[in-house]
Amino acid sequence: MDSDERYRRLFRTALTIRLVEERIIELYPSDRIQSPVHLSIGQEAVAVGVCDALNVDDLVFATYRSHGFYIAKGGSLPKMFAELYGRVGGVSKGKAGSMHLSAPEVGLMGSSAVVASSIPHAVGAALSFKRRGSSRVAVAVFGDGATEEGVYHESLNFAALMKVPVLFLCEDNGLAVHSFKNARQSYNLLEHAKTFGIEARRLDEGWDMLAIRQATLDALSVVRAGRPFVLEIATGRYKEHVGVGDDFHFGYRNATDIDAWKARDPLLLDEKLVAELKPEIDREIAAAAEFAETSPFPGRDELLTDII
Amino acid sequence: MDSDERYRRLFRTALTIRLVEERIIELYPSDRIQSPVHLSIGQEAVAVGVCDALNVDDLVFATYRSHGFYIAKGGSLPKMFAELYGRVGGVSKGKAGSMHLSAPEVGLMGSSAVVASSIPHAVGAALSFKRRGSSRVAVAVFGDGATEEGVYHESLNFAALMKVPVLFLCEDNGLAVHSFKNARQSYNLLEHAKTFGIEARRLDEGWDMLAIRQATLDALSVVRAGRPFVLEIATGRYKEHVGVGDDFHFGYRNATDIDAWKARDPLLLDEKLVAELKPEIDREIAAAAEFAETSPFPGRDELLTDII
Amino acid sequence: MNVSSKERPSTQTRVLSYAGALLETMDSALADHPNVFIMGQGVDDFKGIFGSTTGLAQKYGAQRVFDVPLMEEGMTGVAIGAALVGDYPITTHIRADFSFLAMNQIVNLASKYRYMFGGIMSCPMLIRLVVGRSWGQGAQHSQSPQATFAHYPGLTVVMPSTSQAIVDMYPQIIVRHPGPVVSIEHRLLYNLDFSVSAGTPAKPIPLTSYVAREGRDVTVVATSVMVLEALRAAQYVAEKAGIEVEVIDLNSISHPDWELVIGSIRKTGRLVIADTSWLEYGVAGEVCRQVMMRDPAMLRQAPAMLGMAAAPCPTAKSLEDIYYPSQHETVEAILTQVCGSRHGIELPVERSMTEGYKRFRGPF
Amino acid sequence: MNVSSKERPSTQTRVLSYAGALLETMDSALADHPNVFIMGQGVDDFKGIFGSTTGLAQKYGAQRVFDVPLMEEGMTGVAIGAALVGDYPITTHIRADFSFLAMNQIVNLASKYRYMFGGIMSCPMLIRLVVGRSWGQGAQHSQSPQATFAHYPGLTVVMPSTSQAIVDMYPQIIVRHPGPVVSIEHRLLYNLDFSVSAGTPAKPIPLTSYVAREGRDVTVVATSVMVLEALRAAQYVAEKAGIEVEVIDLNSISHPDWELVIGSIRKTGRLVIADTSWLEYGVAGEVCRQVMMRDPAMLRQAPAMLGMAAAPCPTAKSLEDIYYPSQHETVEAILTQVCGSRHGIELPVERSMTEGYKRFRGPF
Ligand SMILES: Cc1ncc(C[n+]2csc(CCOP(=O)(O)OP(=O)(O)O)c2C)c(N)n1
Ligand SMILES: Cc1ncc(C[n+]2csc(CCOP(=O)(O)OP(=O)(O)O)c2C)c(N)n1
Ligand SMILES: [Mg+2]
Ligand SMILES: [Mg+2]
Repeated sequence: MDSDERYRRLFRTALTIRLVEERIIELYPSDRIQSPVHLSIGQEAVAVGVCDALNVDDLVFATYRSHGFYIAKGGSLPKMFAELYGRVGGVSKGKAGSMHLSAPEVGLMGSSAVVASSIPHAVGAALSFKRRGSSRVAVAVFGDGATEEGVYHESLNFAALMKVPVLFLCEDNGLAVHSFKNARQSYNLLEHAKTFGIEARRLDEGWDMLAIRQATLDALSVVRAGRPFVLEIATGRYKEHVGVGDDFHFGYRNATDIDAWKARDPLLLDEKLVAELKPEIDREIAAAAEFAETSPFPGRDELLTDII
Repeated sequence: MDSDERYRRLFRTALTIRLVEERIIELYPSDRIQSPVHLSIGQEAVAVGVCDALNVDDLVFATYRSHGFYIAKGGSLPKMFAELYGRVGGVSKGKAGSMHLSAPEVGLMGSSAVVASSIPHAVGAALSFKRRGSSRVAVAVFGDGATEEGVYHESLNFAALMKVPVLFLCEDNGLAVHSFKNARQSYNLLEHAKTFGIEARRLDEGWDMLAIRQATLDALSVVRAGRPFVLEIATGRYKEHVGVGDDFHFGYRNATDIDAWKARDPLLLDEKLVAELKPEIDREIAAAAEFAETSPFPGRDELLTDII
Repeated sequence: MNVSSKERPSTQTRVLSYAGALLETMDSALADHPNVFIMGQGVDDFKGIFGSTTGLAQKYGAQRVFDVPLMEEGMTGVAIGAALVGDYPITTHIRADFSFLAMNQIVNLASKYRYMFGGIMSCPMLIRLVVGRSWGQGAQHSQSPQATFAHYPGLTVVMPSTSQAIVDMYPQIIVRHPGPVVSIEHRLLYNLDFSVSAGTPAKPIPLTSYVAREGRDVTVVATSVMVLEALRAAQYVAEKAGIEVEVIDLNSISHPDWELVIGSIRKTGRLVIADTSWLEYGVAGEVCRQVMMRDPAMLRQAPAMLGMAAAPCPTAKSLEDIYYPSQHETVEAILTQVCGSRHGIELPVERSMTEGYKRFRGPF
Repeated sequence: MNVSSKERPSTQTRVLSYAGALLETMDSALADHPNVFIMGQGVDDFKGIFGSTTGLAQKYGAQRVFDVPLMEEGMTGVAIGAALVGDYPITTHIRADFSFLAMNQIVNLASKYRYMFGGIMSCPMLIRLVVGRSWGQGAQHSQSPQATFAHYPGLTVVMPSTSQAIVDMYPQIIVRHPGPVVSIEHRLLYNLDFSVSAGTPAKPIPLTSYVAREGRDVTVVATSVMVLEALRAAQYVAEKAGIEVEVIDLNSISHPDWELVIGSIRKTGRLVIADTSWLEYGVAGEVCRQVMMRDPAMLRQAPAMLGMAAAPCPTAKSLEDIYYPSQHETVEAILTQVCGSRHGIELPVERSMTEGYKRFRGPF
């Protein structure tokens, strides 16, 4: 494939994520979306690069910060907006909301709002794939903070022991809410993973979708051969941890921390391509929001269904 | 101090542990001890060497397999037997039994029967010591299996971050119940600990009390300076996981695995010293058992005390 | 010990221990459903979770039945992930107390998966917990967390009290039940022999409550091993005093058949609740709530309740014996309900319930 | 929203938000007791657990108030270890749901430490859990596990419902209470202003239940934010129908003053139970059990019960609004108890309870 075309494809997906989230920011004061949102603005390239390297039937298990993965894995925009709006037309009839997006038909499994809790799910799915002799892989997506939880340790050990096809993907934005990584971690993630016999790699260029895609493909060649892999990608969270605002004025971090990221951000730099692609994406988003707007609210008949 | 005298002291303690547990084996069929016992026969040198290197006010947090640590730390034999017999005169009035021995007056804190669960307790005590500027240290004693639990990871990370004076002491008997370590662990414990910036050392000579004592002293010099340390000591569990029998006939392991340990075991080799020390120790044990025998059973008045 | 159970419609019976029933159902689950696998600490060793999985690793291979490291939270998460892609995992905890290490995965994830995602995904799986009791299990090996798990919607919580319950219920659960099931098995039951119907029973024990013994004088609602205690007591008072006790095995803690329970209470007007855990915020409370919601006047008098004393479990046998309700107390509770506290009927002398279980040699 | 609380003997009052009360008590605990420290994710950041710890790290230093990695089980274990050597740790979980990750340390260790070791050691500590509600918290940020923790002996479980409760109870707990305490704080309360006595109240709120409003017609036993809902409803029915509701704040879930509760029910003969969690195996059951143990005939009719719907919490607002009991339903329950279902009295229209809390600007 033409590498230029590939770049456009990735760029278009990343821009979609960015524009969707910017639309969310605009909409938020209207109270159409009445649930916490954890924006991935600044981190889009990770979801885009990784998902482009995956097959549709490869599974991604993600977190409350998963608008990016939802879109990059191919989830439907109207269903996403309807879900955020708390409508019956949403992926999960509004029961999930932003924190629990999923799109199993394209391989995005349930996102969890308990940090690190979906990491072993990816390992379990990979275990099944292995037993069935399938070539599918599972990807555990998590933040840098998640690796502090004990279950990360248990998951690495088990995955390495059982040699299951799982990719551990760490989105390292250096923050857990407002805490910096050095205040939370005494270990280096790669060295740590390697002591489990797990190959590991860090990519500092978390803005570079093509590099992320290639790093993922490289990692997947190991994973499909039945060996887990830890891929850590540095990235930058532009917005506050939860909510639609900036948070530099709170003084716990500097805007300059993020300026370095913005200076490399293709969605900011490549204005021409943005201008070219934006109108169509905007129309898609408008249609999605329109769908959400007209989808009914779930009613009492939905309250007690799908429990067991 | 005369190194010969030191050897005698350590040997005597180790022999006490051995003889106490052999007495437990003899007593067991009489149903005087009605609770699970996890014997440390074969592992005595670890408790003895480690505790000899500690001060009385250094704290040890141990496990269900802690007869050895109880005795090595200086716990009273009569109170121990009474505890095993479920009598009021026991350390904990019989409420604890073998799995929850403690002797806080000499620094053995409560032993837990949930694997790995007392590891963070040692870290917490060490944290307090640090804040108070005390020179005391805390020791977390655990088996090789315990390191698989997530809380081990959390404890290492926190201890390293906070630089607390804790010694992580792994008694590596290569087994968790009937599972061999290679079926459970993909990591090397030392390499793993080092990725947290924690110094770590393994001692293969788990029969050698003096070497263990020295290794502990070396480790403690790091720990008292405010840096956690992982000390892994190889050892051999002669008996079944729980209970008083042998378990070679079940076929899951070979007697020859343990023969190598027995061939180095000073308590088996140094028959002369055993013969010399045994009579007195036997008298102490007989007195302890006698005390237990005459101590009353806790009655209804004890059922609902000390709850909150 | 010799207790009579509900008469079974099928004429042919055979003798099967609780552990044997578990082994049979585990075996046939593996044989019948290629997507079933069993994982847990020690499931593949020679002890095989007290005989309930012995030999299955050899028979079905290490891909179907395997040991895991110490990783309760991780293992449960792994099970959820496997279930989400169509496997049916069975996990084990040799003591229910260790399931607290997996509480997050069980309560925050498994129980909510289906609802949280609007029904588009689910994670059916079986989580087997063994409750310890006797021989100095102490505070950390004796807990029975049915009320804890049953509080959370999305979980199905059962407590099979006999081999028949295992043989009947587990096939209904495994692969067939849409959601996660927590089954709380009692260690004291494992070595007991029960008579079970030889073929498929006409009325298999359902995933809800059932009448374990019919009676007209007093209703005993019991769980797990307390069902057996209730049956023993029922037999005793029938022989000694001609009192006919109706014993209801609550059986499903999350989804009891409350109409059955209430129907019985309305009939007898007297109630004893016998549970394996603490009374406070436990099964007894929920039974009382169900009665009160319908009609507080249904009962002629305050019910009796039997459970663990309101303390952690002590290790010393002298304390353990009074920590759990004995036959003595169970019979006393029944007699007091029916005849008042001055009933004057001789009580059994058995000091410790576990003695009964040790002496028991079955079959019956 | 404007609800009247129990009259305080002290004449002087001041206005204090719930978060403010927490901050005050955390501050004075640190000031008064050098062995107190606070740890939890984000306790030292600018948001400071919704304002309850803000500035304390600066004031007392990083050795006394500090952030921790994501490690709920580990953190709780660390707290136990520190408590065992004489420190008094306060830990926080910004959502109660995350405490399930520490369930093993809380239930298997902290709650049992004193008893298991025969009273020779103990680990007094305060574990603060915040219950989430509204604005799409969803299934994993909305649970209220009081019944779960209160089932286990050795734990003290409280649910302070007002600033006064915080100001009165926390000093009784911190350092002074012998064992571990789980305090379940409700997020909806944090931003509310309450009037609290300016000095030391003559009768501080005890570590057990108390009467939040006196009345003669019906007893409402409530927990946490449902106490406020009950008080609002009480005011409404007093104004609309002259009905006098007695509201009892259960306050301590593990150690309620059952005599107080029962005394009130005997007086009114009518009962509404309003809890923040599920009814099944929850607080409502335990209240019913306490009533039944004493005298099932105490109630003239079946009580009403208000709690979360029997499902995980849905995110969509339209569902969340009907998932929790509204003022409408609370008032309806009270009126039906007192006047029967055909009471004919106009109900409040408020569709979502959280609207009331948003509109609320206090003080009162
Ligand atoms: C088990 C658990 N503890 C705490 C929280 C509260 N919390 C939500 S997000 C978060 C930070 C996680 O950081 P990281 O894993 O790096 O992900 P990021 O938000 O940076 O994408 C925390 C502490 C939670 N949701 N779950
Ligand atoms: C959390 C937990 N899981 C499982 C068990 C059951 N169990 C008791 S001891 C043990 C093996 C522990 O092995 P290791 O840590 O190496 O200690 P060892 O017994 O060899 O001294 C297991 C799995 C337990 N007690 N606690
Ligand atoms: Mg992060
Ligand atoms: Mg071991």
